[in-house]
Amino acid sequence: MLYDVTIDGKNYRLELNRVDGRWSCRLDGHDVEVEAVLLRPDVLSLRIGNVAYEVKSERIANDLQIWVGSARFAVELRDPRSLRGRSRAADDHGPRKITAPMPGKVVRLLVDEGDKVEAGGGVAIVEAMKMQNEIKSPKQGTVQKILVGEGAAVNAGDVLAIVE
Amino acid sequence: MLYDVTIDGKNYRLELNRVDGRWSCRLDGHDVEVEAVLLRPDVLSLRIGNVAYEVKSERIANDLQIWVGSARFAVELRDPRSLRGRSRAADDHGPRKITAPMPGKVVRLLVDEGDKVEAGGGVAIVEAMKMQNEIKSPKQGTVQKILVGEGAAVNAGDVLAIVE
Amino acid sequence: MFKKILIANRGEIAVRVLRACHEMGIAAVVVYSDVDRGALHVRKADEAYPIGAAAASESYLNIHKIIEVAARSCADAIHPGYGFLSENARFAQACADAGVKFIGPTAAAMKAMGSKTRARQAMEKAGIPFVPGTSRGVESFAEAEKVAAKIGYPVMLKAAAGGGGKGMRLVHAPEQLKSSLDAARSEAQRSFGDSEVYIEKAIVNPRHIEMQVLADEHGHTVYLGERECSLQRRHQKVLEEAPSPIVDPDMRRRMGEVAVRVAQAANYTNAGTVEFLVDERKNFYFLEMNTRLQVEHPVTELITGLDLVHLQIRIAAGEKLPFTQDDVSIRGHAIECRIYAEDPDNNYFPSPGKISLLQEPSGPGIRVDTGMSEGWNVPIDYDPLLAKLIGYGGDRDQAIARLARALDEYFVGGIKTNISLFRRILRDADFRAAKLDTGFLDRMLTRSEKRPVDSRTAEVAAIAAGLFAALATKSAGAGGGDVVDGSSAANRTDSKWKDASHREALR
Amino acid sequence: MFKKILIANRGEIAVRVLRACHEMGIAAVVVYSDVDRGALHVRKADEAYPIGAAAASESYLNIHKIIEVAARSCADAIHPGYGFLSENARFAQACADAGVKFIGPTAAAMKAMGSKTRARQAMEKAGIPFVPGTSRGVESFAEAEKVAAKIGYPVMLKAAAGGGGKGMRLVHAPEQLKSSLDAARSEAQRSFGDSEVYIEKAIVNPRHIEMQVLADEHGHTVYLGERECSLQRRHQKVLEEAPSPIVDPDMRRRMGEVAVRVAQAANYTNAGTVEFLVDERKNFYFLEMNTRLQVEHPVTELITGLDLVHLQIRIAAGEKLPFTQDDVSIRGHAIECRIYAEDPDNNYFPSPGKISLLQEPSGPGIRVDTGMSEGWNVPIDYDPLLAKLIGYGGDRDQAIARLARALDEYFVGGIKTNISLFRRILRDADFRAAKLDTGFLDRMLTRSEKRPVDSRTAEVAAIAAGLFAALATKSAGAGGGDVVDGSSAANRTDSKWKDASHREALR
Repeated sequence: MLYDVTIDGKNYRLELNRVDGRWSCRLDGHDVEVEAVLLRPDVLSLRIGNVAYEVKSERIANDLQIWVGSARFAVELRDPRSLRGRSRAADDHGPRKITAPMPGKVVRLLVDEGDKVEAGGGVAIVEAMKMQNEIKSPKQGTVQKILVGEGAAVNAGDVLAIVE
Repeated sequence: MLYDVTIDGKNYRLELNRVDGRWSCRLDGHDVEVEAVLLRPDVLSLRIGNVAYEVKSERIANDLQIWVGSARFAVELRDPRSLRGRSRAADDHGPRKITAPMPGKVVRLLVDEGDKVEAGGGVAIVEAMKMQNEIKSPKQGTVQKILVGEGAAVNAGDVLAIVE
Repeated sequence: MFKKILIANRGEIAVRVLRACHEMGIAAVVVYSDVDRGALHVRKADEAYPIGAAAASESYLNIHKIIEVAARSCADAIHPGYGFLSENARFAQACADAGVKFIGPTAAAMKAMGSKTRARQAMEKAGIPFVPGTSRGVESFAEAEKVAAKIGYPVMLKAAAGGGGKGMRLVHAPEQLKSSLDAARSEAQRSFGDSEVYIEKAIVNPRHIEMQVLADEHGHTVYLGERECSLQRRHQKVLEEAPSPIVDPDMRRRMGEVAVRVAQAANYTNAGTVEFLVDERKNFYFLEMNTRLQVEHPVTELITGLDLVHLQIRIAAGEKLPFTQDDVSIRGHAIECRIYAEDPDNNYFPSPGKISLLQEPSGPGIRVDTGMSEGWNVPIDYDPLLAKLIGYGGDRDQAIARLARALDEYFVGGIKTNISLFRRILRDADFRAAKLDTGFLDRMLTRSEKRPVDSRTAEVAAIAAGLFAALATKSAGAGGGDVVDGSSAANRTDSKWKDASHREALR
Repeated sequence: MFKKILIANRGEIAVRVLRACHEMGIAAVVVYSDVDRGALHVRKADEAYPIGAAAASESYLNIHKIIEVAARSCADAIHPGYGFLSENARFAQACADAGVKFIGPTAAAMKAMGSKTRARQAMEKAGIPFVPGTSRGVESFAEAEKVAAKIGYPVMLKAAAGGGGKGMRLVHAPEQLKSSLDAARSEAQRSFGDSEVYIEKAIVNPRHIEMQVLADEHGHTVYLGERECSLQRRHQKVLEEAPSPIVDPDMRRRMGEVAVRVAQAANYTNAGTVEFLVDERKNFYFLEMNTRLQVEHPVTELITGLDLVHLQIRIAAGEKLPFTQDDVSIRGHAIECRIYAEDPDNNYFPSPGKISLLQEPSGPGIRVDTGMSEGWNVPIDYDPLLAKLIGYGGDRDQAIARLARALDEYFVGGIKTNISLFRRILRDADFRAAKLDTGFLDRMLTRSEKRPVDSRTAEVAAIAAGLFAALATKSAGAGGGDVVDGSSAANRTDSKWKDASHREALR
């Protein structure tokens, strides 16, 4: 199996093959001595050489997170032969969707459509778990569209507004 | 759904039906007010009236065990409309299989074929987890057949001998 | 002794009280809102009653419904936990009226402590040391000017009915006083329906130290040592410890005796906490009294060897304190980390959701008081406290070492938590040197922590991500024990990985 | 201080030592046999080395392989845990020869204590109290007759090289002496390759009480209080507590001082335990010294506030004891339950297999030292100890109450464990009254416990079994949070269930 893996903006080419009932592993063209046991569906005990790692995997709002010990990595994994390569994160040009980072209730909108916002400027206040959380614009621009009203319940990932 | 349930030799007729998106429950013809949440595949939080129970389920060597709090029950569950009703435990008449209660190694046979044994008399010693465990005959009779040799590795449930 | 106690709370404190009930042979009745049916306190209860919608006002704050459940279940007593109705004098009174024992102080004692200015007036009579300032709301700007000039700037304006930082203003110079007073008043009016504001001398970078007291209904009051609660964010405590690194036996005795006087002046019974501000010269000033069990009570339990919830229940049942002040001794050091469902990498936004995997630490010196379990869906409707991790050691260094070890074992999958924040606090040089004040955490968090990206560990993550995917392909849902063994590849291994074994081992 | 420690063990003790290493900033190297790849000590390690087949002789008892891993991994020191090589003087010597520090006593001190008769001779010189009897093997039947007559029947015959009850015979009367002596000798020869047998006065229903000692390499030796270990089955400890209910401060001091003399007479260093038999009049007699960390060390840790593994490591690193005898104090009470993989309903047969579900207790006063995890396959090759549950309380009653609560929270699915045995012990009236001796458990187990079958709870089990099946049909593998709500059926409910709510709640 062949995977393209992206972590912190760095790309890795990973090759895993089943040979004689065992896996062989090549990372960016280098053989790696790896041996592993899947202890539970999301927990792997890994040995590389004789160094031991406990690795955990979790998905939060569709993002894959891999924990090596207590270090967390946001990981993108693609099969390079698959046509459905994931789209990369959009850059600062063009319209940007501002999404709710957690489920909650929109208690206040801080901008109107057509308003200018700074990068880091507040767009809405979403209340969750007894706390009011200011959702900020990731870029400078103009509020093109607001998709929620005050008092609306939102889920994580719901689009609140679009900044152009 | 209809179930025949046997616990400690007592039979229960249980009827569970889905009504208006909820379950209704009848036990031996009596309606029971039951409300439940499956918390993990083997853990159920049950309320009967307002009394709360945490119930766990486990299978050990094909036996279903249900724990209500810290009380354990060996449970047989059958669908009475199914043709494959489970055979009941054999009584003391006829040949009885003597099985290994756990995986281990047969370190010594205490009887030969043709020997007489008492109820509770030793048949074999199986070693597991650094302990020697005497496997006893559940009934008085004659050793009809011995199916393992000294030194053999056995799994839980393997037949060691048959007493007639 | 009571036969049945109703626990009018949820989360870890409901579980904590439930455990105490079971230890004492008392049946535990719980209540739950619509979103809490699968919560741990319901699972572990003897009886569980639904009391309404998720919004606390419809359920956990609804006095009528809770008193009704007490009557239906024939509970003898109600434990309110902390938060919700725990400091609500009307609730305490409603319990008394319904003939159910409220496990806490009387409604009268609660009321006496409920208003900061009223408490201050009462305490001044009892000779309790205060931060210099007014003991009642200022009537006019002119009075405020006079008082501020007398006690000296900087001064702090505070709402009499206040809490949580609302209606508070720090004033550095006379020319800011007018606008700050107006702002504090209108915020107090908006937040608490009461615009009364008073003035205190501002203590710059104070420590927040509180003293645990316990009073039975026969006139005996004792103090159980202090807790250091200076590590706060947004006026919310994050980490607490006992004893305080700056309190010596003499200061402890003096603070303790003041705390006992405070409690006695209010005819206080059951468990309570007297909060003090401590300035850089270790002067301490009475701040307020919390008339409930505190979140951070476990650190006191670990250093005194006492169980505060058992004692609360015994006191409420009319028993005498089973020990005297002389029997109370302090041994070792304990630190509590409040595990919140919030994202430390994204502005500490709350992070509700389903817990896909839970690995809790255990072993020497580690206590976990938790309200969560694997498979549980953390609701968005309540405060984000999931659990408390408490570390005990023979001294502060050992408590820190054990906590750091336990934090590395702690894993909550599927939602974000602030576990990594505690790793960072425990590594901090000032924290290790016990240089703590209420500004510590904000200062630490503004220093962006540039930890070197460990490229070796990232490579391990890349390999693991592939293995998880390959295993999911190979045997969907296979579960534990599936061996992916590449040891035969040993001979072909590049030397960079061999060298790594030794370098990396000393993590 | 050491940089890297190799842990030559498995199971809960390997995890216990590993945690101490991480707390002290020391890298932990583990070894594992073929069946232990997925074990908890391997998951948590910094480095892990396979050392061979499941049979201990091929792996955990293989001195050569373990020394080799120490060299390959550049470990500074080896912690042997208990069992396996922990009391093997050849192993301690092999470590010394390889330049790796053995965390424990010297080979010479181990050898001095290894033979019971040799130890007895040395200790008699030091004036240590013994059970009356011979300090060397009896040469002939005639000598045996003379000795037995002198000390008085009943007498106990014991193998000099013995342990685990092998080569032991209790002799009530002179006419049994000959056959018992012959039997003991041949059993000793078969079991230990040494037929030496000695005679002691038999103490009927003795208590087994042991004293923890700690000695640094600079001549300082202290005692840390006793442990009561009288609850045994098949000569195997099942439950231990500290302090002993029958030991008062004066007796503790006298036993402790004897234990220190024992250790000093053998030039003992590091942690060790001096075992005593105690008769009904509280006379205590030296039995033997265990030259290792004991399974039950946590109860001593909880009542003294010390960490014995940290101290072992510091002593081995050449540090002086950081406290004196006067600094050691005892507070509260601690009890340990050894959780074994064995079936209490079927003759305590071992029960290896896969753990399908694991719920561990936590909260106030509860410590779990564990070697298991959910999804792990318990191998058949080693002793059945899975974990230790330790309860602490201000007094013995509170420790028992907390343990009983924790046992109700503890669930190990997929294999049988002895958890229910502890529920029974903790309920036992004699246990609660602290009437303990080494015959206690056998007597308790022969009284078959007829608890009434609770028909109401059985009905709940029947309903739950159906719901599990119905849910599996409805949504295969749906996982958590699937609500099966029948509350609308409330009006149709038969009254027998309504009444039950109140009756049952007081469980």
